[in-house]
Amino acid sequence: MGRIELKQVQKKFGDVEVIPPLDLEINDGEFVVFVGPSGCGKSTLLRLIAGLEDTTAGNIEIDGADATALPPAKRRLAMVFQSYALYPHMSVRKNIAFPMKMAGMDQAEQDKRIENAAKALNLTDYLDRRPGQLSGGQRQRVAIGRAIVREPAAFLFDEPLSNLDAALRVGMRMEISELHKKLATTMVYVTHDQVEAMTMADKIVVLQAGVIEQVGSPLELYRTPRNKFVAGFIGSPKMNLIEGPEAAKHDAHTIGIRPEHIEVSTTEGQWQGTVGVAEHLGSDTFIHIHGIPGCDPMTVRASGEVTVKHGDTVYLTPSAPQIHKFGADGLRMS
Amino acid sequence: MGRIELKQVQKKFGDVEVIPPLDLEINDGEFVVFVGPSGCGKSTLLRLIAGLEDTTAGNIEIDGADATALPPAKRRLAMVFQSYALYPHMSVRKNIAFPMKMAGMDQAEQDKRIENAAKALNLTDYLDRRPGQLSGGQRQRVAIGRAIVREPAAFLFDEPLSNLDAALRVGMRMEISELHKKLATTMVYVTHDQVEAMTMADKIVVLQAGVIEQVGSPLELYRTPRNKFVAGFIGSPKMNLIEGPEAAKHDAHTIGIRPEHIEVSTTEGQWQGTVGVAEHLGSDTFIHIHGIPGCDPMTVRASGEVTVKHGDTVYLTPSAPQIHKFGADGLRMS
Amino acid sequence: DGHSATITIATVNNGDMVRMQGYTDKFTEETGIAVEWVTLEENTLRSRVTTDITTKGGQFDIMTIGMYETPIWGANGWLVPLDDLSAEYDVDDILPAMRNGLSNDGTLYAAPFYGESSMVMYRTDLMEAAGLEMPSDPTWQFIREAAAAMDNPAEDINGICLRGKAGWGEGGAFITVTGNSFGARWFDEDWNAQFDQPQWADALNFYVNLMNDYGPEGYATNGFNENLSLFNQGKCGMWIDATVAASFVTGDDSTVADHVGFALAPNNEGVEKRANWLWAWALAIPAGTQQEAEAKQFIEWATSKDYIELVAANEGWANVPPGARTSLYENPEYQKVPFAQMTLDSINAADPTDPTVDPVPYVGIQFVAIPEFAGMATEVSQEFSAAYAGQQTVEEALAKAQAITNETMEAAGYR
Amino acid sequence: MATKASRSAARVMMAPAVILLLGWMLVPLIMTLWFSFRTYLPLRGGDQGWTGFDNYVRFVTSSSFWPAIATTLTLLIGVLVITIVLGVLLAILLDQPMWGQGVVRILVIAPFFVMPTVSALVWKNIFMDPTNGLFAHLWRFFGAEPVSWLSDAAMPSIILIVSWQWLPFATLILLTAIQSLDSEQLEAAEMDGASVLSRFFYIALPHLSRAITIVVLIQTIFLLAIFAEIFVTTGGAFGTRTLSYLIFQRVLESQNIGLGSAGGVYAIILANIVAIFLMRIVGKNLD
Amino acid sequence: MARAVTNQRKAINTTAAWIIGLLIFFPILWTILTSFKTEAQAISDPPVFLFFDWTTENYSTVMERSNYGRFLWNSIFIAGGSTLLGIIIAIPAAWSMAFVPSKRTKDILLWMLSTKMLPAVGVLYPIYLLFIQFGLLDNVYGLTFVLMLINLPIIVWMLYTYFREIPGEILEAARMDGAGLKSEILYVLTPMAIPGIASTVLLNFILAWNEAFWTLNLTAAKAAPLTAFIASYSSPEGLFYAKLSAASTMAIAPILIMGWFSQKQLVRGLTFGAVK
Ligand SMILES: Nc1ncnc2c1ncn2[C@@H]1O[C@H](COP(=O)(O)OP(=O)(O)OP(=O)(O)O)[C@@H](O)[C@H]1O
Ligand SMILES: Nc1ncnc2c1ncn2[C@@H]1O[C@H](COP(=O)(O)OP(=O)(O)OP(=O)(O)O)[C@@H](O)[C@H]1O
Ligand SMILES: [Mg+2]
Ligand SMILES: [Mg+2]
Repeated sequence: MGRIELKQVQKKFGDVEVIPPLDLEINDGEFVVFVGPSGCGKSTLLRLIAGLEDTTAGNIEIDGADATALPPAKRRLAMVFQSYALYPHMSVRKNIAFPMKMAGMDQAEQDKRIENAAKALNLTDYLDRRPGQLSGGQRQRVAIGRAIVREPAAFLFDEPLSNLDAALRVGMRMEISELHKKLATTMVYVTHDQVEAMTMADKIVVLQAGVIEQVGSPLELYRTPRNKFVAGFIGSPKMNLIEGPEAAKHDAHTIGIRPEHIEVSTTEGQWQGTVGVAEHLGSDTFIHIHGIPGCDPMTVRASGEVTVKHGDTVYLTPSAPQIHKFGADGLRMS
Repeated sequence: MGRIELKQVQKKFGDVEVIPPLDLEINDGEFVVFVGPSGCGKSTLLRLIAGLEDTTAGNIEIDGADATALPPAKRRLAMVFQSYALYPHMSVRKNIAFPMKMAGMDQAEQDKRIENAAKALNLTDYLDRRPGQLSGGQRQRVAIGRAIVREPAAFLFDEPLSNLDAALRVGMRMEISELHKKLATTMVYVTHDQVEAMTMADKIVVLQAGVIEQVGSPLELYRTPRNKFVAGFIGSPKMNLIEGPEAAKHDAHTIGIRPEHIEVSTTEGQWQGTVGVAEHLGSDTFIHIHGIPGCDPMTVRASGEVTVKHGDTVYLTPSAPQIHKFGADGLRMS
Repeated sequence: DGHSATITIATVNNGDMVRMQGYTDKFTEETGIAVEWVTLEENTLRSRVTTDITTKGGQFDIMTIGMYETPIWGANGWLVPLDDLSAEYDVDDILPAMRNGLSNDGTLYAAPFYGESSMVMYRTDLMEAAGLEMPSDPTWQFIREAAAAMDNPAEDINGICLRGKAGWGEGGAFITVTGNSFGARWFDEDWNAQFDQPQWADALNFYVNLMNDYGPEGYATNGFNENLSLFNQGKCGMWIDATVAASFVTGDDSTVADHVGFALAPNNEGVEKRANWLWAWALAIPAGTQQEAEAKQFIEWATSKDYIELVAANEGWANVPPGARTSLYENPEYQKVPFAQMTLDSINAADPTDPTVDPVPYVGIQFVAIPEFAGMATEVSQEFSAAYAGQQTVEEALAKAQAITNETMEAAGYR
Repeated sequence: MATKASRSAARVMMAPAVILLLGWMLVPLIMTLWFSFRTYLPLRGGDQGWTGFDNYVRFVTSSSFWPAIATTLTLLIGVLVITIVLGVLLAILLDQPMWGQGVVRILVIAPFFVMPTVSALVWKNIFMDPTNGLFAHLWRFFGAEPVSWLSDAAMPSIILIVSWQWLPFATLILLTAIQSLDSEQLEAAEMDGASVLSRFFYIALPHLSRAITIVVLIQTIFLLAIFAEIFVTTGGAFGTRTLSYLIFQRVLESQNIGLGSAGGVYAIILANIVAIFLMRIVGKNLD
Repeated sequence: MARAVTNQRKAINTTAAWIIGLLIFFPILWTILTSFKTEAQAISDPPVFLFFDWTTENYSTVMERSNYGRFLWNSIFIAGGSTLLGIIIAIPAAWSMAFVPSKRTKDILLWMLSTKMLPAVGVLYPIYLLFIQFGLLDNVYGLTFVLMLINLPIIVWMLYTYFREIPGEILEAARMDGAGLKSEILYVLTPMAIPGIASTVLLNFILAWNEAFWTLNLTAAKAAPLTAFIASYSSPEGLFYAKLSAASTMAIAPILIMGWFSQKQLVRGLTFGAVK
């Protein structure tokens, strides 16, 4: 079980309200990702749930019971930190065993769980090494191992992959997703990387300045961002936001169109522009186009290779159904 | 001018040969990117060119003159470091002026160049700040500014963007590309991020364990990787490599097919498999499919959204012309 | 022409010396010779000047040394002989005991600044209250009886205060003269240590019992200064120590100045030697100094009759440096000072060349004038102090003293 | 970084420091060795020739030798234990949020500024004097017999004085080390259910081991050479004669340079044994 | 842990820390107080704490008796000079160890530290003879040199630990920018290491200031620093607590004041690379 409910939870540091009162439900077994720009309060929210920070007001319920005043150790939550927070002077085995030792679990049970965790996480060969002798990815796995053995009601992850390099990050992302499938335990995951959020989450919580901008499944957010902030935040490359006359044509203050929803042609189209930089990835080409009124440069993503060069004139046509309209208040229209 | 030639350059640290003897030509005005996995010797190679390490054997020529024994300062090269390596106790202005001061350039000329560089890099407002008061991207620009003012024969970059966050990275990538267009000076750029390599390079040098695996333009490498290593390294998500009977059908030891060159269908196709994790990015869906013999899991990239779930059965069809064939020695066939 | 000469003087930080520093300006005025003082605590001074003289460091033009060093250094030729002092200086006026102690082979090597012996200082008021009368030549047995009578823990008054502090010049000196007064000696005529002899056991046991019964708390760390302050605070009935203390216990800092009497240092009944020593702080010139003439000029000034008069004029007769000159004791003004006569008698009662009952191969009363003595005696006195503090028995202390002494003498090649 | 040019530059730049220290070590060492094989009695005619190993034999067989070694080690270990245990506790206390932290820190550092001589004099006279010392007043106030600290409890007293001088040093190093402890590690342990005590023993203390090593190393260097404190307070009496004090007595009080030099050589040997022992631990703990 | 700390807990911490802090500081405080008492008040039982007739008589006595100014100046010169000289010699050495490390770097460092373990009393005689030979006795320069040697290992070590925290890339950048070795050290390394150098200077200034064996034994009058000054106040005759306190206060006051004003650097200086 691992249902977490935040009720009017508020957090102030001194006089600064980092999190205005906020409600949130995390269902049992769900993979919830908090995303948002740096400093928006993701970590703070996670730490409130963990009990590492006191709430200023409001209640946190875990599995229906009020946990607001419980110390972290009593909440049956496990946390994986960005810095891994492994104990550098203990072997991997001891690191993983630590929470069980603290709980006074008997040795046989400890050994069994360590063995299982190590097997699941491919750590069996490293059990006697110190964290310092492991690579970043292995350290991350040890941190996860340490969390798993406690069989917690929910896992909390604070940017667990941000210290890994690109290739490893992709791999670990998959491993965590698969772990979630296997354990079916609630996971709350903080990141500022929208790709991680999109690929891993059952439910994404987009935060800005401590306020929840939108909660929903990845595709909901991609398809119907509730406002310009979410629209710009979700999707890569970023959605092109166009203001001015072009937007007015759609009776909107701003319209948004994702790079992948624009046709490029060298002959004709709705808008005309000049190619700036064209980035050839092989599988795709990202073309940055200058000269479109209300949006400079406009980014377009073309599948495969498109042979355009710096300075070429191109024509663009947005796919009409995929135009997002926003009002002057930044909110989605209709 | 900035033509750099490496002739049988070798580097050993103690008894460990990090770079076996190697030849490489970098032409004037070229943007050359060294890519390769961590520890493969990219930085070492760059530092050999810079003169920060001695070659164990071989010669380095810059613009036709032997530079092997020249101290770094005499090679007319400028370097931008991963950590920026700004002088924290000097203002931005002084940082940029430092190489000119060392060269004993007269003050008026210094001021002129600083002004130009600051304008080009959008640093004019920050000239009197200390590096500590700048954001990561601004620091990176100062480092570039410091390199520019020397009007070097070539720029050397060692993973200059790896300390920036995803969004900034994309922006700075563009800026460096544009700078290269403008200055047309030789640039040698080290990264382990293949996207950077693909989008920026005129010529990519793929290294593995100190050995050059392939040299070529980004699209050459994408289309005709010389061996399995390059095939796996270039392109994201990674090329699927299939061994066994399926490969044998093509008279190859291994065949490779990129995720974007596979059709997914829920009804029919060449291969049948089960969906593992499906990553929905909105613009694309990455589907990891289990059960294909010789390649587990196989990654497929489908444009837009594909509504498949964990456990669904799907059928895959590779696009025949885009199948890469490799021999038992790992080399490309034909 | 010496108009800008500067001499450097190493000296000890006791009251008379510090007072002299105050008058240095007068000397400089008269002669144009500037004086640099290096004032150090006694033990520091001793190791400092010894290092300098043995290595011919030449850092000092005048050194303040005592009776222990003078004959040894003089014999080594390290000191400038003071055999050509001016007539008006009147060498013959120096007390014979002092002059002998500061000479080697009849040549004077250091001029005494002040000299001292030891004597009993006691509280006349307490003595009276106890119904006793101090003879002018008491025995140890009487001292013990008087201590018992005056001891009054309730009033924080100890019957007697004596030195117990480790160090050859502190407790070491005192126990050596106590030994003398019990018929003990450091060495027999073949340089064999004598701490295994019964006289030492008697002396040490007597001392320890006396002090444990009537002495102050922690006497094992008390030296001259500690006892002086105890006595001045009225916490001692008797105190046997240096004669120079007399001017302090009768001086301004003393709360009992008006009730102090003096007597000769005691002896054990039936032993002819008394427990008094002989010491002088004297000024000597290391051989090889560049400023010999100026140094001599200073010594003549500082140890002259004029200097004594200078001090007398400014601070009163009680505060002049005592124990050096016969003429001082003949001065009717000085004879009015209560402790003058007793000081002279005590000095005269001490004979460095015949310190003990049984014959010894050495010169010196509270020390043995051989180079090894200072180190050895300090270690021995440390063992004794440990016995005073109750950390070992008298027998153990004596056994260790015997071992230390014989070890040292062997190392130095006497035996 | 490590080009041939920079390596040779490095050698040149190390040279002054290395040569000076080599000279500072070798010249006195060789002279000491030379003296140690000679009968050298400055007060009795100076250098009297070769004696072989006599001085060495005499020095170790002297009744004072082993007690001096024992005293040296007692002092060393006593001070180390006190300063480290109290230092850790104090560092933890000072790391807590409080009002006036800066001022408290100044108060705690202050003893480090006091010259050893001054500190010994002040403790000996103003505090430990059995008659007029503050402790004596205090004891009497509570109706107890004043203690003669420097005779009845000489060793503990000296350990107290020296510990007082070195506690600030230990505290500050440990404080900085504690402040460098990654707070996420402590939080992780807290999430793992570790109590305050467990967190201290399992997380904080191991983290401090490197700092403790440094404290031990630096303090050992200084403590082996402790001199002024003993000279001023007890003069080596009451079982406070350390090896370096014993050498002082041989060289300066007994004026036996040969014997003292042999003692000096022993002291160097002892220092090196301690050093090697330390280096073993330090070598492991220093990065 | 960033959890809210209750004021109650903070109050307990504060009280405990202040009590302990004052306890540790008390001997110094008491000495300073005593220096303003008369000799009689200094030993009075029960002791008087604050309510006594404050007098500066002890200070004038001490000032009259000794040339405090010269002792002070010598202390400043010797401590300052030896530290400065040490720094100048140590910076290049520490640069070498930190940025061009070799297998032997750690050995050399530990060897340097081990030279500090030579028992001073054991080598006094040889050193004294050498000093006579070179005419350096009672000479501030000679003493400065010796104290520099004594503290050099510590200086090298401290600078080494600071330099190691400076990323080598910055020095390489300077090299690429055309800086020679001298410019690299002068314009880049030294300014960057200023906080570390300041702490090193401070700590070694204190150590040199408090060094009591060589300063006492190698000087007479001209070069004698405050350690010699205080040696003349060690147990003179009579009641002397107040004067001793005054002299003690005068000996430690300059360094105490300096230390207090720079405690931040000092705290840093005392870390010896213990961090990380
Ligand atoms: N202990 C604290 N005291 C005061 N302010 C704090 C504290 N911790 C965090 N904050 C502030 O609260 C805000 C939210 O911080 P938080 O760490 O939750 O952001 P975040 O979303 O996790 O950012 P990042 O992506 O950079 O980790 C920030 O403005 C931060 O400065
Ligand atoms: N100074 C050195 N001494 C010994 N080995 C070294 C040194 N510098 C680098 N190496 C080794 O040389 C190899 C290549 O290192 P290099 O730093 O060039 O790799 P890289 O490709 O830049 O890796 P990364 O992407 O992690 O920066 C590595 O195995 C490394 O351990
Ligand atoms: Mg965060
Ligand atoms: Mg690298």
